Amino acid sequence: MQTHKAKRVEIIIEAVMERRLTEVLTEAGVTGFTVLPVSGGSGRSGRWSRDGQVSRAGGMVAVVCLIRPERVEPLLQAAFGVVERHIGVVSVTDCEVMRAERF
Amino acid sequence: MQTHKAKRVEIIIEAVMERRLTEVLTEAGVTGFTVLPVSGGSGRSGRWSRDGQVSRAGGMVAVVCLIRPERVEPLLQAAFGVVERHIGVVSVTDCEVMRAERF
Amino acid sequence: MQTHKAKRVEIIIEAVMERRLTEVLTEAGVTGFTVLPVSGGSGRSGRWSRDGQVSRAGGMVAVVCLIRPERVEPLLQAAFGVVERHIGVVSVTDCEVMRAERF
Amino acid sequence: MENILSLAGQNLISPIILSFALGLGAALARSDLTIPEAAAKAMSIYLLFAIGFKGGVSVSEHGVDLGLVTTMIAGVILSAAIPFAAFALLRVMTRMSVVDAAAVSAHYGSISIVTFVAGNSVLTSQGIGFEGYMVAVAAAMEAPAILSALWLVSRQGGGGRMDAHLWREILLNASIVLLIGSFLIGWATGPRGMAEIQAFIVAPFKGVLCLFLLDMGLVAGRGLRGSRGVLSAGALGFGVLMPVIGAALGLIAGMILGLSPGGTVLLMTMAASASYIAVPAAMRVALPEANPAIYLTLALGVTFPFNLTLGIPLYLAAATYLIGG
Amino acid sequence: MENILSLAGQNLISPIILSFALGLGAALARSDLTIPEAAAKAMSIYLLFAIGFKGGVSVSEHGVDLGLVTTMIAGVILSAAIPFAAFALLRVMTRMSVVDAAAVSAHYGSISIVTFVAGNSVLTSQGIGFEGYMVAVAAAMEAPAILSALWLVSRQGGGGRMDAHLWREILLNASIVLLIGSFLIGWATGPRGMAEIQAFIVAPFKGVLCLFLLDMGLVAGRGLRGSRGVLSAGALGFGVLMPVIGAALGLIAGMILGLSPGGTVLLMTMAASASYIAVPAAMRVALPEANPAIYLTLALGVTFPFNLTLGIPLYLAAATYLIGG
Amino acid sequence: MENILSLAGQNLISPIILSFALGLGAALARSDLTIPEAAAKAMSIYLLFAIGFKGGVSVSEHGVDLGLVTTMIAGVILSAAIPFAAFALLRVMTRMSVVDAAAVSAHYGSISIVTFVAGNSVLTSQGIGFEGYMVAVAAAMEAPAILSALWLVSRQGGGGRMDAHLWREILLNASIVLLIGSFLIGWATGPRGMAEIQAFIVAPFKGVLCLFLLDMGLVAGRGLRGSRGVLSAGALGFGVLMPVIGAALGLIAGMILGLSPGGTVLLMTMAASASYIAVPAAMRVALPEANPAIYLTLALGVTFPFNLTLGIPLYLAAATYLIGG
Ligand SMILES: Nc1ncnc2c1ncn2[C@@H]1O[C@H](COP(=O)(O)O)[C@@H](O)[C@H]1O
Ligand SMILES: Nc1ncnc2c1ncn2[C@@H]1O[C@H](COP(=O)(O)O)[C@@H](O)[C@H]1O
Ligand SMILES: Nc1ncnc2c1ncn2[C@@H]1O[C@H](COP(=O)(O)O)[C@@H](O)[C@H]1O
Ligand code: NA
Ligand code: NA
Ligand code: NA
Repeated sequence: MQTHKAKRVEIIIEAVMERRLTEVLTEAGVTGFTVLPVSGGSGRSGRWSRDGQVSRAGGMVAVVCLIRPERVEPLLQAAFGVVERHIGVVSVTDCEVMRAERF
Repeated sequence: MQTHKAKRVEIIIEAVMERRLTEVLTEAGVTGFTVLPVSGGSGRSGRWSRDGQVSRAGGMVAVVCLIRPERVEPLLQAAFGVVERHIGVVSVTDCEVMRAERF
Repeated sequence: MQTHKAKRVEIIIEAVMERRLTEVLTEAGVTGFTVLPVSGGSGRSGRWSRDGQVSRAGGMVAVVCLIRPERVEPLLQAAFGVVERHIGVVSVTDCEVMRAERF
Repeated sequence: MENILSLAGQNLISPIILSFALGLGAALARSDLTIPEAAAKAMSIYLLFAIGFKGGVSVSEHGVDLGLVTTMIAGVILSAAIPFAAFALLRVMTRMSVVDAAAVSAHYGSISIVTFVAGNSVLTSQGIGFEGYMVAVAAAMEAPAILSALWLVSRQGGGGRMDAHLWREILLNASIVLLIGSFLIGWATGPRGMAEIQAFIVAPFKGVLCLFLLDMGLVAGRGLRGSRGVLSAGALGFGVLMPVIGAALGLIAGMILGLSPGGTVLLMTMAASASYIAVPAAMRVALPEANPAIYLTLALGVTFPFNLTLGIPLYLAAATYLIGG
Repeated sequence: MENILSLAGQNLISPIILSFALGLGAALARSDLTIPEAAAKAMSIYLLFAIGFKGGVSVSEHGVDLGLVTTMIAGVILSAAIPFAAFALLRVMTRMSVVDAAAVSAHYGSISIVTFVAGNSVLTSQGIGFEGYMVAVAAAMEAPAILSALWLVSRQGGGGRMDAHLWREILLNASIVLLIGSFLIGWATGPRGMAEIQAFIVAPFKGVLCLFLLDMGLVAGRGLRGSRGVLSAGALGFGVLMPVIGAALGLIAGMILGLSPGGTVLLMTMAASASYIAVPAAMRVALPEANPAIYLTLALGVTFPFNLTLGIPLYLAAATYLIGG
Repeated sequence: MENILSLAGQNLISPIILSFALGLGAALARSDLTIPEAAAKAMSIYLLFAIGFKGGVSVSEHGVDLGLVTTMIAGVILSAAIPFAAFALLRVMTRMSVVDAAAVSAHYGSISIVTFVAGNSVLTSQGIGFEGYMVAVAAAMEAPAILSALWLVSRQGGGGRMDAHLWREILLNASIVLLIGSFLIGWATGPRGMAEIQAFIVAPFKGVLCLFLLDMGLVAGRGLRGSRGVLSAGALGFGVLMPVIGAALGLIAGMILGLSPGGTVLLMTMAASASYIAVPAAMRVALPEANPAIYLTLALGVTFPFNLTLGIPLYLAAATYLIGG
């Protein structure tokens, strides 16, 4: 199978910031992303879990974005503008993708 | 800790195709995989979200598969047969695993 | 964007063991992790799915942990103590993170 | 005429329709109101179970005659035939590709169970009776349209995929199994079974339907917002014209079958309605090239509200006029 | 006095309060009992829809007068003013940062709809009537406090963020839309609409409330466990003192407005209550630097149980004493 | 004898059992019908809360005597003793490993709350009364069997793990907390509390039970399909024989305790039933080496349907015959 070098960016961010994040990603030229639900976690701001929660305040989501390597920089810059004052983490991994024309 | 080289294959595919994908994976010799729910996303075919959806039509899942490097090729070929006409993305990442005998 | 080398450890483990795992991770100096729900999978112990399940017995979770490279070893050792007798898989991937002071 | 208008007016201010409107408005205004997927699915399971069960109990009370069989056959024929009419109309009214037109056609041949339930509600609140087995007819009408649509595509050389998996998925899809299953349970346990569970499946039914329609409004509104420009004027026209054509075919069938006025209205309603649960899922598998934004927006965003607000009162008026009631 | 105590005692052994206590106890004892997020959200949607609808029907029955408008205006003013009192009190009683104090203030200016619902329950079980439009007042009181709090922060040079998104999120948040929407539906459909869905929204209401409070107890308990040491003695004192101050302001407003004793109790209850759904979400966006552990623990772990157990009977006694009942 | 058969027959065509059959059939036919996890959990919470509350109210009405204490002690003894009988039987009838046999034994010593609820339903529909505190006995019987099973394993040198976490998880597991908690709430609030929430917890109870059993049928069917060949003929025989032995032990205990016929039937039903919620979770922690496919298939796929269809009528017949009714 022919594969192509790409980056997998994973942004774990508060649910309330999801729409803002995906909007700046789209502006930064990201053509696709996938949002995974998150059920709990822990960090400097303590432990949390979605069990029984009604408010969107206490939850996070994981936004996964496969992207050509040369596009990572603008993506990170855009994401940083949103994430900066907020809790959450960003990681970038090397990966290979099929169907490179899609990224 | 002793670790071993492996590949992490992540296939984000329509929920209606999950059973077909996992069946061909199993035929291609994949011994294990994990399915993560996906709550939304965006791509060439537009934005989507699972909120309030009843039909399985509009959803996707992420299938994660840890596998020995030498088995990636048949896996990708098998996956491609299913993914080809459908929306969704496939990525492959280098990783290390514990308990190599399990893959 | 300034990024820093780190590791992404992903532990897929039975839901009943989640609390035990995160406690030993915290003891091993892990400062943050994120828990993703898992909806199904397959392995040596057969196929499973969360659909319609009431008991916690049949489910798993994915614990994702971004960590400085030098801290991976104690993390894996701690995780192994919990995972050892149980089903589930552990993978470690190289990645880059923003805001290194947080890991 | 005045009657229709008054019925339509009355219909329009029912909590059910206003709940749909609320959802639609909230989504179009981009409120963050959403109903969890699990809750929406649970409500749909409840509605299917309740409607099937009630139909079965009604059959056990009034006995079953040949009507069940002939009406089911007629339903299958309608479901299989309507896609051809829809396809032809789409090719005339729009510039949709063959694949898109076929996918849309499958939706209009099949039925929307919530539209059927809404039709039930209107009849019940008007005190109009109907054959209890209509719910079994509903189940029978879900699948045939899919096969017609795939045949239409393959005739044009496009490759609709049909494998063993898909056969099972279509014939044993969740709503068919629930409708037929609960219909049989209702039939077997009869009024005694009804007495045991009616506080659950009869009394709160309409209230659950309100919340379900709230959810459908939210989903429809998000869909409309996300697919601006996807539908041409021709397609929009189709979304309003096609249900009327379907209803007319249903009316003819109901008259030939000698159904009661209420039963005829339900057959019309089903023929007029467009699936948005089972068929979209089948289309994603069988015709992945078809654009979901087109068929979902048409079925859920155009035809469903049309039937809900104007369609059903219209079908009722037509059936009353032609069959008497 | 004896009356208050007996009412408080009676209140304390209602299934609703004991369900909250059960959840609290289970979470503190670290039981694995949890209610799925989707089920908790579904219950909250049900409660909002039902309470809004009932209010609307009541308005359609009793007609609407100027009271609706003046009380809504008074509610907006209360909601906007209370944060200033709360902020001043916090700066005196605690060492909270400006940002934390402002965030907490926003919660106390806004309202907790479940506390409002509990107030409703107590009034209904005591046979005390109230203005049906109070639920619209509840919706009006959700948002203004947020703006006051952000203004407080910006005045101190801290940067509360306010963008177009946030405006919409605050003004069209799920609970405002549901409350106002179902209020209007109830108003439009009136007693006829009520007859259609009352088996769903009236009869099972209290039972659903029990399970919802069980869930709130679980969430509050987990919150308390996770935030030991976050709240100083001063903050705890604030959590009990502030609702009483809020209620006093509500009482004055109710008397000026000439509300019925029941309506006054509801206004007091709302003024006394602290939001834990809409405001926390807005704070995460607008004041991410504020510590959620502080405001959530205060609102849900301290003030909510206080209002539920002692507050509401107290407010009822005060209103009855001063306005008569 | 004729009576048993007629009762069994009547039982078999109840909506509850047919719903289970529908789920089983749908899963075996590989329909895509599924009930969301959150909805299934919500239903189980509802059922536990309702059954506990009703038991508490019944105790508050009829007063409590020493019977509560002695029956709870008897329940604990039964739960602790049955695993030994089950273990011995398994070692004779099957070739299961020590660990698997012990894990299975734990399930049969503990109880299935849905089987208990089904027993309740049959008694109620037959107009047979029973001690309201049986639901507290149910809670008491959940855990002891687990300890017996772990002791059996450790005696054979296998390492069952028992840590502080696990103690809490077993003793404060969700169903024990909910049952005991709602039992106490029902007891404390009595008929007045019941009047407040009975439209929620009494009227719709059986209907919810139908949907819950539909879900259990789906899960059982998927389990049976996925574990073909896991169970030997001996194991299958055990799945039918063991409940009868358990019921016999329960019958003896009931007679010694002097329980009413209805109470005796419930004790028999609990002794006969096998846990499939709490114990499987405990086994995954304490005996991870045991094969879940074995114990889940036996408990949910064999013994549960046996008790539901034939077992309960049989136990009722036996108790009526021996104690009179
Ligand atoms: N090192 C990490 N690895 C994975 N997730 C993390 C990490 N640190 C923080 N998170 C996630 O981000 C959330 C907020 O983190 P914090 O800002 O540190 O409170 C946590 O609750 C986790 O869900
Ligand atoms: N670059 C990407 N990164 C992550 N997920 C993607 C990407 N592109 C597409 N997806 C996912 O695949 C779905 C279908 O994509 P598409 O076929 O482009 O419409 C999207 O809705 C996303 O969930
Ligand atoms: N190779 C793998 N890749 C991803 N997930 C796996 C893999 N093997 C096992 N799993 C997950 O771990 C669970 C238990 O695996 P096992 O212990 O092999 O039965 C499976 O059901 C999967 O969810
Ligand atoms: Na149709
Ligand atoms: Na307030
Ligand atoms: Na037992």
